Amino acid sequence: MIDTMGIILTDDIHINSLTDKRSISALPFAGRYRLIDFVLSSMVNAGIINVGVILKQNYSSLMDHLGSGKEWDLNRKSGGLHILPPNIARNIHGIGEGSVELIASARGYLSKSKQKYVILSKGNIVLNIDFDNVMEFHIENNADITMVYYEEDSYKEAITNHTFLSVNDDNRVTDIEVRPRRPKTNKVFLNVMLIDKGYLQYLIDEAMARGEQDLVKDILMKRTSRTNICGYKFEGHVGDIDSIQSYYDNNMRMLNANIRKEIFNSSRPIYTKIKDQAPTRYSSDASVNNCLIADGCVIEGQVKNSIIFRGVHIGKKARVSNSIVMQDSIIQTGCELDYMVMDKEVTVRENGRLIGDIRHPIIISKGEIV
Amino acid sequence: MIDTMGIILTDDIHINSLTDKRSISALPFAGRYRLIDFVLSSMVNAGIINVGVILKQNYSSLMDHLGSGKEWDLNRKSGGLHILPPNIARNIHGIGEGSVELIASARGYLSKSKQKYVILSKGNIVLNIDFDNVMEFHIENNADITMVYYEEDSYKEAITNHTFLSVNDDNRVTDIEVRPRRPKTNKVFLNVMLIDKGYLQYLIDEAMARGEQDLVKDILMKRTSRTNICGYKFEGHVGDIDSIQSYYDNNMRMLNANIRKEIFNSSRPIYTKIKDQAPTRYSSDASVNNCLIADGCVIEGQVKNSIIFRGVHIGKKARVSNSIVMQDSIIQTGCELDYMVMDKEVTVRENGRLIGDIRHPIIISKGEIV
Amino acid sequence: MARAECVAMILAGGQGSRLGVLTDELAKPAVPFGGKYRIIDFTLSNCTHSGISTVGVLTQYQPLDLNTYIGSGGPWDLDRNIGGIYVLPPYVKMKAGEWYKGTANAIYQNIPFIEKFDPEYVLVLSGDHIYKMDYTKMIKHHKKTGAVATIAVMPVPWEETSRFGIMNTDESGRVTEFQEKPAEPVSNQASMGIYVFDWKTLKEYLIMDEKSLSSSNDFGKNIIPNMMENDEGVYAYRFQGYWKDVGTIYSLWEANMDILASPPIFNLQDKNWKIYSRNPIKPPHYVSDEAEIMNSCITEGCNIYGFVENSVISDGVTIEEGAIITNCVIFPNVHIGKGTVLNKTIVGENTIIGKGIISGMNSSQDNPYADKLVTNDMVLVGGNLTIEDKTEIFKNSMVRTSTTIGGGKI
Amino acid sequence: MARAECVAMILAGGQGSRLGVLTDELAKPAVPFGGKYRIIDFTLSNCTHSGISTVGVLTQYQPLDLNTYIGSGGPWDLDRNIGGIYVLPPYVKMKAGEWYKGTANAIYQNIPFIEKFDPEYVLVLSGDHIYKMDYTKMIKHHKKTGAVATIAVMPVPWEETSRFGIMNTDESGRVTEFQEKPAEPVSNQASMGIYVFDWKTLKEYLIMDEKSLSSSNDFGKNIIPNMMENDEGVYAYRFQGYWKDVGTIYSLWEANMDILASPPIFNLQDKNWKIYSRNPIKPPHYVSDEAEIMNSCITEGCNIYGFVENSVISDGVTIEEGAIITNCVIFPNVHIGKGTVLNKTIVGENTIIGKGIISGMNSSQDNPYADKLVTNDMVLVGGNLTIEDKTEIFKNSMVRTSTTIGGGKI
Repeated sequence: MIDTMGIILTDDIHINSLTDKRSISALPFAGRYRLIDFVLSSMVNAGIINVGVILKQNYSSLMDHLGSGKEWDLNRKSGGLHILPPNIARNIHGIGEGSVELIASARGYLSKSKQKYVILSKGNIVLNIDFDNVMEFHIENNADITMVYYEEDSYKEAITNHTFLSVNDDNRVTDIEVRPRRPKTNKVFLNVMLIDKGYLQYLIDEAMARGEQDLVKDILMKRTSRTNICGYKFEGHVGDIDSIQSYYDNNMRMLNANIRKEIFNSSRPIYTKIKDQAPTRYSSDASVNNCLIADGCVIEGQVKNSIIFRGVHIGKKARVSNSIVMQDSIIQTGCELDYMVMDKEVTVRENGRLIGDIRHPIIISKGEIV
Repeated sequence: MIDTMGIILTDDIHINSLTDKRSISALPFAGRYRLIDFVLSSMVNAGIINVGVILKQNYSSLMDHLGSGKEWDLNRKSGGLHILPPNIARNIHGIGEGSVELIASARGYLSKSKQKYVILSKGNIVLNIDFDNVMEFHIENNADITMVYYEEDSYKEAITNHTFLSVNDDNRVTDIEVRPRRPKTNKVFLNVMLIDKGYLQYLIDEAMARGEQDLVKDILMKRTSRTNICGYKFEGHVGDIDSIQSYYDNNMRMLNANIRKEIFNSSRPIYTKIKDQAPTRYSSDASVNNCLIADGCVIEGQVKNSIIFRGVHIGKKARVSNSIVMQDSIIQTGCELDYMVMDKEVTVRENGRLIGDIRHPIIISKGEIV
Repeated sequence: MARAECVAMILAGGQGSRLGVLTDELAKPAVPFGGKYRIIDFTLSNCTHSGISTVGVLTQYQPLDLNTYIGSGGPWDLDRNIGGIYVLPPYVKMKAGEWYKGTANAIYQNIPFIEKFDPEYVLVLSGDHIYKMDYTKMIKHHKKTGAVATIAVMPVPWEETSRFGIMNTDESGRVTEFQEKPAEPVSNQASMGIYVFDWKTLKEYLIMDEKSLSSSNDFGKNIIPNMMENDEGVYAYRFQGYWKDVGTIYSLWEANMDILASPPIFNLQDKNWKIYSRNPIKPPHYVSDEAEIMNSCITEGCNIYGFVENSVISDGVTIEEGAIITNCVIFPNVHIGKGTVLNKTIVGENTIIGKGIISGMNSSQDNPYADKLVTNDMVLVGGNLTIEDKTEIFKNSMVRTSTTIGGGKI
Repeated sequence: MARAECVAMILAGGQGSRLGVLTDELAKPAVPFGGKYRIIDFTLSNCTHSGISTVGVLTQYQPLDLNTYIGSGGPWDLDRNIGGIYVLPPYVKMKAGEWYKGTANAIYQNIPFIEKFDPEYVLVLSGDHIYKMDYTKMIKHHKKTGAVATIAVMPVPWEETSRFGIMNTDESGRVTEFQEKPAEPVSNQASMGIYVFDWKTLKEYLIMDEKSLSSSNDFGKNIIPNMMENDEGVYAYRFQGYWKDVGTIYSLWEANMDILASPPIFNLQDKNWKIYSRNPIKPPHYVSDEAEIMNSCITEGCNIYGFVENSVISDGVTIEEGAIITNCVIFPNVHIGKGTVLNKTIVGENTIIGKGIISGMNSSQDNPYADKLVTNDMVLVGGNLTIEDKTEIFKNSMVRTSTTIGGGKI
């Protein structure tokens, strides 16, 4: 897919203090990743060598994470990883609202790039998708635009933030509903689409000229009849993270061996920033059950049903369960944590006790000393 | 000097349209460089492996130029090149006004860095300085702060933007004058200083607490008696660029073999972004005299006393003299240019004629088609 | 090419035949160590931390894995514009090529490489030692004493002196006597095989040594004794800290165990002296509900369902339910089946160990896989093998081939 | 290690003895070309532009400069995490090492390297050709025809056919006849020494060939004929464009002149197919008031005070006042003194040419430096020499040593 470029729009969704100082795409996930790693690695694994990341606010943690793109093999002479600095300052959600302006701000980069196709995606989805299949589908269906969706029945019950597609037997998208009260279908748009670059440029220029804001509502919705918009059904695991609950639940899903096997598929690895941590040391007193544990930790206490990031220290007689403990946090002797999300570099002093609820995990902000 | 880190403050000086879309530190110079290359290369050649570039506005051309720091061998695992994004938005000149706030915005980076000393510099000086000598001087004189200056008699006549130092026989700075009507001395501060990192942090914290703005006026000037501030005399060539005239003149100075030999000293090379241009081709009709010509050009006409950047095309029968022609500009058949500064990607169509004056070189903005 | 004050030359050429099946198809410096490292990572990381960025790796034995492992040197920050890391094999000059004859000859053949960087000093290192050392301190010592050659030394137990080059020094630290593997040692200060040389002088000695037909072209046997004979300033630099030559299967195992001690005898988690390596691209390790892990090191990509004690588990290893792994060193991507019991066993990369296997638990007089390289009741299982279910492997075995018939004993 | 669809193996091992003094201490692919390139840059840049990012460079003759030149592969975008560029010397296996015996043997010895990447296809290239070629098109052609081997061919003048491997093809492009350097050629379609192979099949033939004691282990002489004999699908791929084997001093000079023609016969300034190289760190070139430059290429770091016509001047060259340089190829960092006249002369790197020298202007029956490798009235002056003032060098000379006495004739 050397003929395809990637554009990742980093979202503005706010999840409590977790996104105070970072974009949601930079949210730490599954012990050693950031959310953007998943879609970025999928692009790289499909042979895409030119990816633009459109940043908005709070971009410094994402810039720091992505660096020169070396870890994704994107430190290229031509193409490679492009971090496109913010030009506008409104809140933008998904690749819908305001996305026109955001993409328009990368117009120069788009026209300089030599690729024929663009994969447009948001940066906060956990998945491992083979874009080669999407491209094959796109060409077979002679599509102008291919929108990627997944099927999810549980959303029908709840009020959701999602966009739903109606797709007919010819794979043609016949209707698009944005945040419907009662969605007609169970086909949830993944906020991933494949489009001819020239056509995208044309659509964006048109929309800008008319003051239209929203790629989905203003552009795609109006064109379902005139344009061959197709829907590609993605059958793999999807973790769409837009709330503290979905963040917590999706982390915990990584304890499932089958999901892990699919997401961390060794033929399409998920790349992330290298930290050169030593292996994790377990002391004689350690007791660990059903956990995902990254490198560089020292485990001296009891850990259960938890996700432990790089460089965490769990002290003696500490009991950590159902929790997410991010990088370089220190849980000292005798502490007890249950249903907690500890951001980076948190310290819980001796015998500290922090208990959240399964329906309401509690977040401790980065660097706090409890 | 592995124990020293560099901080480059990019200036806000405005030079006509040349700095409309780029920081002055990103100004193209001498055929293939940007101004920041000189101080950055001097740092690298002294063995400094941790450099922070504090950006303000118009940072995208500088970010693009510096990239991952590879060309300066600064793509390091620890240290390396750090681009510190803008946090404040006022106009800042030299390392004086507003510099306190600017340095304070990099506080996190400063305290994370492991080095003991800091070299603080602005980014718009053409020079090739051996910082090892400055360090030796600093230690020999047991200085708290070493300010680097050069002697320049011509400034005495004109109203200047410069800071002047009085230095006694013990190399001690006894007085500092900022933009004096009639400077007491001919010692011009280069806006380069060496200081203990911890001391710099202390001074900045103090100044922030008191609402002080200016590193030179508010901090150094007040401390000349209490603190051992020394002045190191730099004897090499200095091109201080803060106006269109000084930009033009300093470019032309590069036609002098002795200055070129000093600045492009092969034991302390000046690094810059690599563009993989082929050698320049001269046609049978070319006639070139007293010019500096970069790679990737095609010369078919007459060029005299000029600086020609990478990828420029000078057409047949064109006559270019006393001019600066930046990257990828095209001067078509039969054109005449005299005392002109052509920004990047300018096209002058057939038989175009543009004549400036030696006291007033005319600028044509980037991308214009004349 | 710009100047480098000091060029490091790492001797990585040896076959390391005492490591048996581990080095059949692999240069010794590329042998895995400590869960996510290769032996050479320690020397390379020392170079990085010491600010030495021009490094030659001298190799001629099975360099392929080492070559692809080192690659552009990025993991060790050695992908530099000026200097950087170079793998240096023997090569053909005008008409003929010759293999490296000895340590000194390997450097001799690469004089043109070193000259490119016009260094003041050359640091000669070995690619198969486990240690953390700041070479800048040693170079500083070299400058201070005005030595022509400085040799790093450390005390070893008197009973082991016969395995080392032993040095006697005067008060100033100057070497007065040098014994290669002495029967009657004059001191217990042993050479660590780490040398700083003035390049100019070393070059002369290398050229001289090359002309002598009787020389074995070795630093310890020829170059240093020749320098001593000519009364050149040869000084000792005393090193304090952990250092281990992992030349035998038992010492490789021992060094792995040293990182497990509490507090560790050799600490890998020192943030000021990280050991760099080519990191595997794998997710965090998973520890199941049934698993028990005690006093062990586990790294990325592992799935642990069994019992692990006192062991070093490398990346990508799966240990199934009911397996009992004690005092083991498991190399990357090994799969260990249900109910298997391994003790004091080193398992090579990618090997599949079936179910119900017993290894390193019992002895047998009649052990066809006994190997004199495997001592101290250990077991060594080679890489890329498949060990069938219910095999028993006795103490002091080296398994070089797959066992395809179940239930057998080896 | 992840899979690569196609691995490129560049044969860069040859000594290139027909280039005389230029390759005494330098592998041929590292010889300078076109002002700021080395010969291998063209093949490497072709790989980059063709999206082939796993490249092995097979080398055994004086690889040092080539090795340091290639470094981490950054200039060609080949410093990749997955794949990248590897310099592959011969090495020692279990007990013994052996040098590369022929082109096929060089690939044979590196079967384990290629297997690491598990490729579908292997592209065999030569490191000493000047051309721009999109290998993806050739691979596409290979897939389309279902060939086992595809050989790139181009028409050569009939009188030169005896220097090449000549191919006859049927209508489908399948090779029906293959003649190595034929006296009576059946066609003028010559092999360019560029092959795409199905890796699986090639591996079988390599192993077979290795067993044959009479084989010279060469692609053109053994592997391809063996495949033809067994009726494997061997197809030709017709290449159109510039291609030159710079195997002789005269052809090296010719190829340099080809970039000067107007319009260039071989265009280096094509923005869609940049030739990448390790760029010198030097300022733009300076052209003085007195200088005259016509129909020439000049690059960074040069200082031109004299007259230059129809010449390729590499980086860092100084040409003093009054010097007259015509039809020359000057390698990097050469200094040419006042009033010196050079014509049809190639000057090697770092050589200092004094004042008032005359080279390539006159002939002499009694020319002690005449050399049969230097033809067509050319002169070749080696690198790192000093040519004293007022020396005269006659046509067809090769100068291998410095002249230290002024005014002499060589």
